[in-house]
Amino acid sequence: MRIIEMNNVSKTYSNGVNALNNIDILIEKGEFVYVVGPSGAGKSTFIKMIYREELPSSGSIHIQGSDITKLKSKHVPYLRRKIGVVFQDFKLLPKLSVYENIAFALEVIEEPRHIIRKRVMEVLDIVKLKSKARFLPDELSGGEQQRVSIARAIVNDPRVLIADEPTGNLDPDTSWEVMETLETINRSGTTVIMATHNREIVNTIKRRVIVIESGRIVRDELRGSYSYER
Amino acid sequence: MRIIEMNNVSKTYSNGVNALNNIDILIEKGEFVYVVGPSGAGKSTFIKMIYREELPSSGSIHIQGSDITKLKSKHVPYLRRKIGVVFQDFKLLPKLSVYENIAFALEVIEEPRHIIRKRVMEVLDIVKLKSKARFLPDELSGGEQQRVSIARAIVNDPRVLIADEPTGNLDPDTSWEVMETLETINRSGTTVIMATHNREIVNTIKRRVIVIESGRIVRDELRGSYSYER
Amino acid sequence: MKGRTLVRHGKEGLKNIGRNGWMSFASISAVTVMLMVVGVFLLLILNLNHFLESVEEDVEVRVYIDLTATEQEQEELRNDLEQLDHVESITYLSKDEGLDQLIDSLGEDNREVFESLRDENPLNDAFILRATDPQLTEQVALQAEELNDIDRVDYGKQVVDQLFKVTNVMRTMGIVLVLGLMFTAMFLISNTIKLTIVARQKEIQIMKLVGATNGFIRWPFFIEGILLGVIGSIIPLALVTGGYYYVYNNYASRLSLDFAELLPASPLSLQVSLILLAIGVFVGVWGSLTSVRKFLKV
Amino acid sequence: MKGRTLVRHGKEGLKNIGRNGWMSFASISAVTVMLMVVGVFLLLILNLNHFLESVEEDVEVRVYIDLTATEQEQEELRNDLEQLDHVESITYLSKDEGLDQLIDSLGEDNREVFESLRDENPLNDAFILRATDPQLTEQVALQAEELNDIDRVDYGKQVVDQLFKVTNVMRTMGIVLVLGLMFTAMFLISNTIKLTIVARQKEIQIMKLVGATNGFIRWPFFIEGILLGVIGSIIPLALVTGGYYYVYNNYASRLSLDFAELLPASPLSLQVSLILLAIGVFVGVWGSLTSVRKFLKV
Ligand SMILES: Nc1ncnc2c1ncn2[C@@H]1O[C@H](COP(=O)(O)OP(=O)(O)OP(=O)(O)O)[C@@H](O)[C@H]1O
Ligand SMILES: Nc1ncnc2c1ncn2[C@@H]1O[C@H](COP(=O)(O)OP(=O)(O)OP(=O)(O)O)[C@@H](O)[C@H]1O
Ligand SMILES: [Mg+2]
Ligand SMILES: [Mg+2]
Repeated sequence: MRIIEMNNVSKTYSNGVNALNNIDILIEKGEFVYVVGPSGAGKSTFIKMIYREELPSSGSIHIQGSDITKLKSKHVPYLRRKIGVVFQDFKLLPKLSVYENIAFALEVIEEPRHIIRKRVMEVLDIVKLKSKARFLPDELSGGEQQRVSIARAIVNDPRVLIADEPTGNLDPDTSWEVMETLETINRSGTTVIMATHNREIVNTIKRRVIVIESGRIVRDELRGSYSYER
Repeated sequence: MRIIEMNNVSKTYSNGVNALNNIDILIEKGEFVYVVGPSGAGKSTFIKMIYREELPSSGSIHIQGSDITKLKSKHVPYLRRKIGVVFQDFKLLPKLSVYENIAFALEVIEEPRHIIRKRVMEVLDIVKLKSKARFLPDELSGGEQQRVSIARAIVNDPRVLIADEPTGNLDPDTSWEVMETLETINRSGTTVIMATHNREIVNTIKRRVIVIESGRIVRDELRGSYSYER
Repeated sequence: MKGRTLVRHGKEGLKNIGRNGWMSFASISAVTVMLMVVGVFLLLILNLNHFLESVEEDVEVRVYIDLTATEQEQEELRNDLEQLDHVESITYLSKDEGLDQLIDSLGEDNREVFESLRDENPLNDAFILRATDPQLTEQVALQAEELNDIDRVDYGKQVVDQLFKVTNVMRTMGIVLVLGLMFTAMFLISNTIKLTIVARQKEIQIMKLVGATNGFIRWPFFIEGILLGVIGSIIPLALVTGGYYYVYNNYASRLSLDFAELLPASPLSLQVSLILLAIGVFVGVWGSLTSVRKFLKV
Repeated sequence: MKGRTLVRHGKEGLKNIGRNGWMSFASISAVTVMLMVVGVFLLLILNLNHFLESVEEDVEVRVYIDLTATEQEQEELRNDLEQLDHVESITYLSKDEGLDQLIDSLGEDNREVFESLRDENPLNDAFILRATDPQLTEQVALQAEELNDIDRVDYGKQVVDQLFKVTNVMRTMGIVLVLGLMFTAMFLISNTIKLTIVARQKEIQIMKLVGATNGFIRWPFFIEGILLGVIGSIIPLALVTGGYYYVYNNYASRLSLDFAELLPASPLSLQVSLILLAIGVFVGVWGSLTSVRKFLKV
């Protein structure tokens, strides 16, 4: 079953930058996909299309069969709840504690308090930040903030998990732990899409690799490796 | 000649977190030093001590022989002008263009306009962002923002260059280019201190490696490699 | 929306005031200061109006009765006057009482000069009419002139016209000023609140990216707006009530002139307080909701 | 600081107004609205004061001359009166003129009643004194009473006391209100400006981390503060000047009563404009510099 389908998607930002050109892609339910490419290639833009942070300038994007470019704006939140996102710049709420930041994703779907509590503590355990639950984001190191962002993305068991360079601020050991988490989630049926610069990871855990360069998909291999020509 | 000397430096943040414990370190002029360690170990805190973003809770820090923990606050800007910093979270001024962000570091030292123009264009060339000089930070990809931060750090030929995970958001090729830039600067006599998680780089360009774990220096090798036990 | 979510919004709205410490303080103090100004001016203008009314109340029409009129004719005249439109009351003033009043109005020093007139009083007996609305005095006078057995009708046309010109200008100015101040207050309070919310633009956008609906985001802001308004109203309310009671009790007699006094504190401060509270809450909610809306389009 | 850096600060201050678009607009509109309110009230209060003064000017002391006094003695009395402290002017009022005035003051309708008095005028000739300051009237009267060849001295003690009580209360209230409004305006404007600067807290901290001195950061804010004040003053200045000229030219005659008129527009609007501009610029600079200071400690 196709969970994500992009047809002829292009994106030109309001300042005239052409970030994506004629992207066609199919992603099946349960896949694990790396998105790689040089800095500024369009990886984040590609990813932002999926949860509709940005709308494409042309083309259509289907998630689970329905075209999200035509989605009424009041239905957008319900789309986003099905998709967990680890943002490249974390996007933590600065005045909420680590706990509250993660709980927020469960509050919006109106889970009862005791379930929120249980789930948040579970994911805090996974990212090894239980001891910092009451801290504000500003009181965390870069890598810790990144892990909070990961925790928030996975806390409500999304159908699709999108991670934009989720290991950029993590040491290798922690990166491997995060990868294990993503694989576990993937094994439970969640589709995972991960933009990354980490050659070691891509070449070790072999999965489908989509290579974007200058806004175009230049390669798409099922068990690919990290490599592209400039 | 010692450019940086820390004696028995400890740092406890106001929330009670003990980020550094009894750090003693000597860094000679012209050295190239990697600072590695797991996420949350205290690398950024260590680095923030040098340009006085944070003051130590105890101990003394000498830069070029003078104790900066005793520096009057009106002299702090002059210390910081001698030190170029690539911040882990970039710290770009959001309402200034790429060009203006980099030029700012030269405006504070009251360089004439034509020199500012020349130097900014030079460093924009080095980080390959000449075409984006007029963009705002928000219109850049994560890696592009990081390169702007690098450009700003090196634009005024600082005596000390501090880089906090300067390749975290960069693809391997761009990372190597950044490393070449740092090496060039280092060869010209600038002391370079770089916190990083990039095992490949540390193990390839062999330099002094300081390993920090839980706020302590657990290893300090002149031509070390990226490795530590948890 | 589930009940627990409503509770969550309430708590969140309350917590946000603390989380945005300095900003909340700025909003609250804007509410406080502006409501204080509005409150003081409301009290002043209402008292001014009361004062003007009591000045106008003094306006009366004197219908001097013809010297030749019999008792019977006087009685008929009185009946005719009662039939006129807009007549509130009729009083009889004999020519001796009239002279007393006239001499009194001349002040101490000229009194003796005119005492001589007592023996040969040149005045007429008169009926004194008051109009239901002082502004209708002229109309009443014109009607009265048509009746029989009348010597002349006098209501001090020039003075009264001048008086009404003045009171009407003052009343209009007062209303314009208070309305102007109210709108200024509303504008500035919501302006301030908007600024604190613009500063939270990024947060609102993050919430949306994490799957919050517009309603979910708006609720705590709604609660916060109410709270800002209510908290900001506390001091103005206390001052308007307490201060006015104080002034009324301590200075009312000193300030009052022969013909005017302060409005009694009891219903007035309550009314003004309610107006202030209403403005505070309305502007708090309105200011926060309108500015949140701008950032919900993510 | 080098010259080019000053130029840079100037440009930067100007650009920052554009860069912070919405926030600058909020600050400027706060300045505009508050200065408008202050301007209107200043004009009102100054005119009120002028009105009160002209009412007070009407207060005079009448020194009635003894019927037995000779021309010579009258001349001496005049000299003595001229020697008194605080006497501004002395006019002679014969008893016939006095009666004319009295009858005039009674209004149309009672006039004929008193015409009979003309033949046997019961009044005395009198000197009319004006005090240099109306509030000194009583003092002048008391001194005059000590002199010879005087029948009595009259300055309408009760009415005058009452009048001064009213005018003094109104004047005090006016001053308190205008000062209160000015401080409110200053508070709210600087409050608003502070909010816009708190939102730029992170930027200020980044500048410091990149090696900017406090002075370097403050200068553009200083310029920006001036500009906010000046730009925000434009509309109030235009309205205070233009609006007052308009009212003065078109309504002055209609509004003016027999005894009071509006202050002439020419020096007044300029003075008020200058006060408004001064407040605008002062608060702009003060608001921005005090709030920048908080964030310079990095
Ligand atoms: N909001 C925006 N407005 C305008 N241009 C943008 C915006 N975001 C990104 N761009 C531009 O679009 C291009 C692609 O950016 P994108 O963030 O997708 O790159 P990326 O592949 O994620 O790079 P990185 O690895 O550095 O994160 C870049 O050239 C960037 O300058
Ligand atoms: N401003 C702060 N206030 C309180 N605690 C802080 C603050 N900054 C960092 N910490 C804490 O200090 C410890 C060290 O943080 P630091 O940022 O130095 O780690 P790091 O080695 O740079 O980690 P990373 O590799 O993830 O960037 C962490 O436990 C963090 O939670
Ligand atoms: Mg990216
Ligand atoms: Mg760090």
